[in-house]
Amino acid sequence: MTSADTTLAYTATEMMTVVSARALTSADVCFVGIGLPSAACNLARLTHAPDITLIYESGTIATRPSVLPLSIGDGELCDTALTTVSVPEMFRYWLQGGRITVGFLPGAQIDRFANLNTTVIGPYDRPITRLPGSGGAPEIMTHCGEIFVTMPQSRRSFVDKLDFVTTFGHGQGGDHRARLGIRTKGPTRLITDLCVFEPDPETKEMTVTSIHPGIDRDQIRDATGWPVRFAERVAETAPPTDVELETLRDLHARTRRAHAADT
Amino acid sequence: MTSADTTLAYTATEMMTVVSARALTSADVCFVGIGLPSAACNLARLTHAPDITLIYESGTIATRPSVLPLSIGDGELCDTALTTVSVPEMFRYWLQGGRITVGFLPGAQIDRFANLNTTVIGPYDRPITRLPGSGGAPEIMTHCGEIFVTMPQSRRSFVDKLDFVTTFGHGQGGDHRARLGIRTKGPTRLITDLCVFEPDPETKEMTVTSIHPGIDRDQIRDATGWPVRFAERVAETAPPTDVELETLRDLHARTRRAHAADT
Amino acid sequence: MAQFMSLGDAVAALVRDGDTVAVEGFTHLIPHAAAHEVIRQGRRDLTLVRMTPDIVYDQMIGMGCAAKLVFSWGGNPGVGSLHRFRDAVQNGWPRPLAIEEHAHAAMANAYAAGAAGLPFAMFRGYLGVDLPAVNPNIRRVTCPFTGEALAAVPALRPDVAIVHALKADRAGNVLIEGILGVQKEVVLAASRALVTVEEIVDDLGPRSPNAVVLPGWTIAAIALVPGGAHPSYAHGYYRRDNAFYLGWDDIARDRASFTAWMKTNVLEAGPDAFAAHRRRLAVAA
Amino acid sequence: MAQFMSLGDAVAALVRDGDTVAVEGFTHLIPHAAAHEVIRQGRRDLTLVRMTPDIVYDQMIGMGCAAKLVFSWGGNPGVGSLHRFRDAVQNGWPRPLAIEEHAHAAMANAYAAGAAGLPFAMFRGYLGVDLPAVNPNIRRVTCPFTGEALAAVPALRPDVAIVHALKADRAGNVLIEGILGVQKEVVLAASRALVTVEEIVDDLGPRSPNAVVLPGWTIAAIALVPGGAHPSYAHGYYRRDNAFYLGWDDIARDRASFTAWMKTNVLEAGPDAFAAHRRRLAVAA
Repeated sequence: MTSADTTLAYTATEMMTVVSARALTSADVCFVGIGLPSAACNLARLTHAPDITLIYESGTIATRPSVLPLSIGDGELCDTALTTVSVPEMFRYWLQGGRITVGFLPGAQIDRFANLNTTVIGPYDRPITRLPGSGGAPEIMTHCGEIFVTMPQSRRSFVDKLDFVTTFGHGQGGDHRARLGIRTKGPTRLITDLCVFEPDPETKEMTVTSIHPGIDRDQIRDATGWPVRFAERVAETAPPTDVELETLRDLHARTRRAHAADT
Repeated sequence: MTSADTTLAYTATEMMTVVSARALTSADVCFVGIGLPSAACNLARLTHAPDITLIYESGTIATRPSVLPLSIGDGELCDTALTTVSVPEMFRYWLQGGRITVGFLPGAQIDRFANLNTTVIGPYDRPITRLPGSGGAPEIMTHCGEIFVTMPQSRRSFVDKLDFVTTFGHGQGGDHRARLGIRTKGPTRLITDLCVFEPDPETKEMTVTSIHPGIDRDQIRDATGWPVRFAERVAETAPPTDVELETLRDLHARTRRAHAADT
Repeated sequence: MAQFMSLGDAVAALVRDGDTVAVEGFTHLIPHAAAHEVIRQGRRDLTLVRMTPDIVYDQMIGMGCAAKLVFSWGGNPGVGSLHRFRDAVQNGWPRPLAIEEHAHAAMANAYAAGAAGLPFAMFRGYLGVDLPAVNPNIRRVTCPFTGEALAAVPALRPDVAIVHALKADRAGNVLIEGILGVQKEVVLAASRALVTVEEIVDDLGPRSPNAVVLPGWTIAAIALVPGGAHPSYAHGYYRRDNAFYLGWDDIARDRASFTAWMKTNVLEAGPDAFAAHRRRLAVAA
Repeated sequence: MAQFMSLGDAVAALVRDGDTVAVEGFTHLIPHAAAHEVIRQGRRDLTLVRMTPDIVYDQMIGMGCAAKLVFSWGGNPGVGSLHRFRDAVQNGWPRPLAIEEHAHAAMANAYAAGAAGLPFAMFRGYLGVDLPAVNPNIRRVTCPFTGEALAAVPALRPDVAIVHALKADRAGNVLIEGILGVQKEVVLAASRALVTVEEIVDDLGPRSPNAVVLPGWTIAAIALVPGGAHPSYAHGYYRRDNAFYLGWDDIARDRASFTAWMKTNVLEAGPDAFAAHRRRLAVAA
């Protein structure tokens, strides 16, 4: 992409969404979460990855929504799916069966090895903030071929130590996944509003490999609760192209219109 | 039933079928086997038990075939079913789930406790006659509320000791089922071409409780490979009524016509 | 065999104080009308089971029906937190809420095990995470062939399952289409099942030979409640009321506004109120 | 992603000597044409897996393709014995046949475990019977909550699954309706799946949202073989040829008549021969 492809201003969330979308290909079978992952996956489908297979945990397989769902099981997902299976079947034959190439996960807290907490802030028995809990995340992280984590970056959420390990990323790093008998790659990218992290090949610590345009290293350090490591060669993330932005904005506009019409 | 209801001559197989049918009610959910059980279940449905639910192990639930299937999975069964589920679901949710009130089973060999052999005559590793094997029988016997066994009687098949226990009926008798943790009744009737056996309440040995018209005790003894026990009060089986016979013969005639038309 | 009843009679007949009750529906077909009836009838000390306690359980918990919650994801889908659920867990309001917490894979497998009459469910999961340390119902079982340790959880066998479905025929056979969730499993796993439906028809009509149909003899009671899934939805009938989910965040954030809303819309209302949702949305569709 | 191929190319590409091959179809949708192609290509030393080895495996066993059979019921449904299967087991003709024998519940659960990526299947069964004494792949696993001992068998993960289905769209998505058997499970459990279909269409068309569809990326190869299930049947296309099953008893009883029949109808024929069955029966329907 050249700078000539990018003439429009964009938000940090749009940057995150576009970077997430670019990581996907038509060959992927993707386990899609609600929110940014759903926007990213459908953006990929509407741009460079028209044949990508999107699966939502509600059981909808190869769905092609024209608007983004608010929930993981909006009717739109079923209406445009190749088929819809039960939730037990989704978790058994499709997720645990190893048929998903990539999953997206968010977290309320993340640590340097991309372990995630979505359970509780404070002690489990006397929580300061009770969060939603595990959902599908622990097994999505185990069974998908690889995982992209998407989270806006802040010291509150990028922490030195999780209050609770809801979802095992690279654990204590190194070969920890393999030692637990997990055969998938785990988190291969952490896409934030500032940069992209990838696991160090040896230690598996999440390491900055690409920085979004206009962001400097101190901003990243300030937003991270551990001493950030940068890769030897750090790229500058290509900004969203006009085509990417317009497609994404059209998708959001269609979604807003459709949801307004429902009320 | 009075003798006035019966004016037609009938065969031993018709007698077995009619007796089997009479044991069923509209409240039953019945796991149906091919052959005589299928004829009996559909005869019941077409006479005194119109609301009986018939399930075939091919996955067809609440089926109402107008002709008898040759196989456990003829299209007729699916075409007339309320719904058809997969075979794993049939064995898990419906059979093991305890939703079947009565199952029919045959055997190549049976012993006095209604254990069945459908695996092999002779040693397992060097069979004289290799039989079809287990099929669904072991778990049908365990999971259905009760079991009716239907077999024509002969010394070759009613044996003192099975060559192989394919299917556990009352085991060694007494509380053997309960000791294995089985909570269902097991074989409650053994319907032959000569008589009806029921398990002794204590010993669970299959005991003659009703003898078909025109059959005497010696005929039963001669056709049984163990010393037959007779209940204190032995009834005479009511012969097939004309309505039963005509309904059964119509069913078989329809079946023959349909199968002939298929070729 | 399924009995056709009014919703009030069905809840009175099937749901008792202290029962383990699973109100299910994975985004689709959530039986809000039936849950409201349970609230109106003042049931107490329930163990509520549900993969995704969302608005329906926020309401039941906030109204004090529940002593315990068994769940795997508690939030307002696509919106944020469940304020009543949080208030119960963090502050014990209106009463303390015990929790037994799982992941989705565990709950889905546990319902399937319940439907299959098994004592436990087995799957590959819970690796490297903290939940087994706080939930004694997460154990391990070893594969007798490979030696691999797999996750084990007890089967879910609720006293009562409550679900919404599309339609029932006169014999009480119930059709479900679209997003299936664990609707079939929870009905088969439960001792008693209550199904609310959009309509009752003479015949389920032309359908796939493999349509998801629950036979009448697997169901205890069926109640006709058109619109009864609102603000969830019923495939082919009306759509999800996403605006309601967004609006719930404000209603439930505050104890007083929650209580006032429940008084007007649940305690002083009845199942017929749901019919309006059906009509409104059917017209818009 | 599914490749569309001729049946000959598909079998040549997917089935190798020594493979574990599951040719499935529970009465319905038995892929006879594909099995004939395996016979014609002279595959040897196969471990054949199938719940109900009926005519299709009588033919493969009688032609010497199989070194081992994994099964739960071996007979000609509604007719009687499989003479070629018997001859192999009792007399080692045309070659000795090792057997691994199960009950249906075990096989059905083992395919489901394979599809689910599990190392073993667990169910309540095999109580009080002799099969565990002769099959070391039947073991026990203990419920970590109740202490109950349940049956365990290894998951089935065949190298190749071969099934017949109704139709495929141009993207290779495959529709199955009617009696489903273990068709979905065996495809998902196998390393490579070969599917023969009655027709290839632009679009699968109007269908239930919950129709049983195998996505193209779960399938290795699709071959168009109209009538390819004969003498089994294809829901909505043609009916089961019950007369053929009855007639097979005489053909297979004798080694010479079997061999002659196979020469004429399999070795010297091709997949196109199956189209006649489709036409003949479609007219009669």
